[in-house]
Amino acid sequence: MSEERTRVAGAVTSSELLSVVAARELVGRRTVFAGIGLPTLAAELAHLTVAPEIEVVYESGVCGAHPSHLPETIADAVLITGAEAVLTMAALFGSVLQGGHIDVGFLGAAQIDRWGNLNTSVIGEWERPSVRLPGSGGAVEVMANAREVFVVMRRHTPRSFAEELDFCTTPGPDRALADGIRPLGTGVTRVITELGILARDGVGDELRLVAVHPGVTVEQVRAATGWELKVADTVTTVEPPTGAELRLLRDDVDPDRVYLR
Amino acid sequence: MSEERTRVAGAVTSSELLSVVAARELVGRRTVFAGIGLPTLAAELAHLTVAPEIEVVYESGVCGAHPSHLPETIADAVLITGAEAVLTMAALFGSVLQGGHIDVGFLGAAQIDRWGNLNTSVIGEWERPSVRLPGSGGAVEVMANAREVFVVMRRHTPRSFAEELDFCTTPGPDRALADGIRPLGTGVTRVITELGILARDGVGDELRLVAVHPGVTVEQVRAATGWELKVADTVTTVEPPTGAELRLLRDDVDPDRVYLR
Amino acid sequence: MRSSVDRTAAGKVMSMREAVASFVHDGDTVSLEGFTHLIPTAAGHEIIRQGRRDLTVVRMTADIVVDQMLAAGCVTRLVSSFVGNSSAGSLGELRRRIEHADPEPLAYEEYSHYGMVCRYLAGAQRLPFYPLRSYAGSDLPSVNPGIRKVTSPYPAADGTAEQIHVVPPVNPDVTFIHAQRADHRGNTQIWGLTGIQAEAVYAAEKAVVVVEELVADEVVRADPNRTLVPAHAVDAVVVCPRGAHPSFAQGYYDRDNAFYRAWSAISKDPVRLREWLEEWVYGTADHAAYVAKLGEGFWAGLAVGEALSGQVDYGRRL
Amino acid sequence: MRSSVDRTAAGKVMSMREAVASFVHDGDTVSLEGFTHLIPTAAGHEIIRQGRRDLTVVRMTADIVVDQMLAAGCVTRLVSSFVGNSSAGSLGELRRRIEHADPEPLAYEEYSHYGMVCRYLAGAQRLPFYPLRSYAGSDLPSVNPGIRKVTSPYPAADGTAEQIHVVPPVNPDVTFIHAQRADHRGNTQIWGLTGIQAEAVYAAEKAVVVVEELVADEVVRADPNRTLVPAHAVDAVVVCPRGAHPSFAQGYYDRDNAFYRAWSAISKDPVRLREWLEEWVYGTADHAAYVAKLGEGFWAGLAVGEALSGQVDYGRRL
Repeated sequence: MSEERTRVAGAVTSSELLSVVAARELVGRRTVFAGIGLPTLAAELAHLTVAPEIEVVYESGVCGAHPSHLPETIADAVLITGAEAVLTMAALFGSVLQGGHIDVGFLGAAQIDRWGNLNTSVIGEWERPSVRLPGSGGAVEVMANAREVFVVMRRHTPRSFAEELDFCTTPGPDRALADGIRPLGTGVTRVITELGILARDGVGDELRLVAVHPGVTVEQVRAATGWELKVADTVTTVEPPTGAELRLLRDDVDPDRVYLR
Repeated sequence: MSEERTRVAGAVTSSELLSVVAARELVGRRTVFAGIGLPTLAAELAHLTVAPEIEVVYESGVCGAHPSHLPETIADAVLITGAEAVLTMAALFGSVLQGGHIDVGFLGAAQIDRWGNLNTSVIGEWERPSVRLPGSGGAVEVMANAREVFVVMRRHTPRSFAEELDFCTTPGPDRALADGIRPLGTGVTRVITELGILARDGVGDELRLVAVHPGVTVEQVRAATGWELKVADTVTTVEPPTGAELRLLRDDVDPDRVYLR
Repeated sequence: MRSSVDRTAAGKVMSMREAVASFVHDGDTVSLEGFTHLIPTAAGHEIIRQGRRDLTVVRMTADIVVDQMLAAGCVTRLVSSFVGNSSAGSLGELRRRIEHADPEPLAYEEYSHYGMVCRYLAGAQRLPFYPLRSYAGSDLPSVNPGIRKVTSPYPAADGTAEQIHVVPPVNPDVTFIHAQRADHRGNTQIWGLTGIQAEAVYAAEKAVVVVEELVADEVVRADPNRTLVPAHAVDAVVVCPRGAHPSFAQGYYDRDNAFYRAWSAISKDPVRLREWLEEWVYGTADHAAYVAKLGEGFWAGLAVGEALSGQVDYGRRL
Repeated sequence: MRSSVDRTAAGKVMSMREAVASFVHDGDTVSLEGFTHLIPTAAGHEIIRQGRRDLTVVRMTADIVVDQMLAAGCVTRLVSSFVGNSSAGSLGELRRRIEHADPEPLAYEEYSHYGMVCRYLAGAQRLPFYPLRSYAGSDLPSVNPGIRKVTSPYPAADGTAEQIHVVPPVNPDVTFIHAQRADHRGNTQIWGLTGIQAEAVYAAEKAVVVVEELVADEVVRADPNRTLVPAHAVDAVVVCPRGAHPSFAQGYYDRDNAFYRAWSAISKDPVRLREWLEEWVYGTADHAAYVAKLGEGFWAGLAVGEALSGQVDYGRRL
């Protein structure tokens, strides 16, 4: 199915499609907390298109990077040379992120549920897991403190879009409220996948399907989702990447194909 | 009486005497938290005599200063140029002082009581004082966190050595314990005045007179103290500043007579 | 949650007059930070010129500029950990206000230095409180209800419950700091004493950085570790050379110790203090006029020689 | 109260062999910090060579060096907020230990990055706990009893009691960090990413700084703001060029991304992993031998060009 969609969109790869869609969603946003990979591509493309004033803040402490090459990690030396500021982790996590200066945080996950809670710790039981995953990193803090969170999931399967998480590493605001603590941010507002876009407005809302990629049906997305997926009254079809977007992405953002594979 | 003592000690001024006595007490100490004035002179003289490895840490954030001129404030530009490190106030107070890296802190006060509690806030009632004093600065933190505290008081009078403080800005460990909190340091261990030296070993101890300057009697000190002063079994007479100490102080430490007046 | 403001866009560079007019309103809580070094005096003077009233001023070391703002009638509440003219003497107006309610009372919140540091840290980090090992046994909590206690959920080494004092966050409406240089986006570089400036900026709703020099982007980007405050935290950049006088700017000009010594006598006499304000603040259109009135001969006396930092190599990918 | 140690005296400069022999004991809690940048790999390798056992390793991003120490049997407990081979893949030994207790179990304390930052902050500041706005609703507190809650003594905006999570201090027996340069007293200068290194040093009973270069006092003193860790917090200085490989040292050498990618395959096979340790750790007498074995041609591939910081002027009194 993924190959079918690629054919429909022309010679557009999955990475390109997700990057372009994520970039468009950044319209009007200013400070973005991004890991390396697709979020970096999305933020860079947004900078060249819909959000010229965007600033990417990296978990490593870099603000206002002007890299000579596309960075290979969130701490790549090319992010530091020529940057506007480098902060300690205490300042980055304390004053910038928890201080409320991030508009959008990008996160990924092994599993997500209908409320936008995330699992990046284990598949199976935590004490003796079948798969030990990397864990939170800064994801718990991004979710707790960014105004909103975008999740990019390459694979859209019932296992990854789970009725119940094996473990909740990174809770959204609904779980925070149930824990007796008022959340500061909205939690996940967009999930961008190979099949389409899910959206959520805030506390109390479930993720719902708002858009599909060309050639993808609502039923396909329902079948690929592990819970009974809500669907918006009007499901739009994602506009395929334009020639201009693809040219910028391929020629200016990632000419060496570090991520665009 | 002060003049009489000065005559006894030769042409030694009160500033010189206090600096020399304080310097001798720093034998074996390494990190000293010092304000400007007599503590700076004492630490510098100690560096040249009894404590060659001493490091002075300034409240402003300077560690390992190598000033070209004697500094006029704890934040003097000459303390920064050529220093080994300059820290933020959060690091200085949090990691260095509260973190437990200071052996001796120097403090002054308008009033001190028999337990080494200090008042630097007001004379009279706090709400409408007869004299508003500068307040704590970092004194509360120095007392709470330095291993021990030396107090230098130029004037030794019943008003300044008070039966009861008008206000306790900076509590010693006895008051901390009474407040239900275990203190980290010993509190005041030395009070150096124009009349002699009072000492105190730790929690539960009162200050007691251990030494007098030449020509000063125990009775004079008792009369100048606002509480019934305890006296050590053996009260020694302070050795007057030696010619070598005075030469170092006058020629090397403060040749421009910034503090030695 | 604080409001989302456009802090990355251009257009931040403005005059002190514009910055004060835009960001300081009657009744606001205004932080002015700089510990002996880089005191934002020129900002305080412009607040006086524009006649702001009913301000709460937050400043660790309340010194000459606070005494001047008090005398000008701008301030009804002060939050501080040291109220004195450095080691040079007293603040006359402050003492009259507190000791005699003359000409009017001054509400005063008294902390220690680290208490203030922790209030800024809590404010910057959006924490409900910040713990510190101060105040056990002090009379300060009895006159300052902001200082409270929390019981640690971890037992102490001896198994007992451990208590610790805490202070609440401070979130000024606006913070002013002075710095050596910034770029037009607000990336601010400071060397020498850096004090509590970064936290005071992050704690505030709005932040104004007053600089000796506006520099090209390349200057800042050559040394990103020197940036104490990134652009995203800054709302306005004001170019105001010598704006920290009588304090100093490391590498730019030295401290005017004579003025510190003189202030005790000036401020002791309310008439003389008001004459000083007439001549030096109300009587100058802006800080450039104040600087000019002092004269080049005066500034030559505060000039400093050169002591260069040396360079480090950030490296570039080949 | 921590012991009073002679941290200002001379005699701190020593070999890595001496530093590990002096400061790492079986059963110790050892922190190795450096966030992608300046990872103290050479220190980890010497701990392996000296056969330390039963260590608790504290490291925010447990990556290749931790996987190697696990494989060498040095570690029984890990405290971390990320266990992965950067973005390049998995840590084979770590997964075997956790997923299959193969060859033995590994006790694991799982935090998030800021949880670890706050543990170091509490440790450095001698606080019983540090509050943070994380973990509300997370399953982490259910598997990590170190993560607890405190009720703020200040009411929330709506008047209700406000709860916040806290983490306990971490106070390693020894912390190792890698840095670009230090003087012989231990004043340590780092540029580029500075991570959590200063707090990890202040939190520890003993601290070892591993440097690319030992520099003259004058170099450090020309730029005191560049000093991230002052001498009073440092117990030993080890000169060990290229000691951060396969991570990088800003301005000195670039990251060995090929090795990161290779590690996933090496570590997936326990035999191959142990062969790698035989050849590259046990088979090299020290890090200089490891560097020589890699060869100058290899290092030329990680060389970086020059990008100088520019200088600032600290000024001197005339």
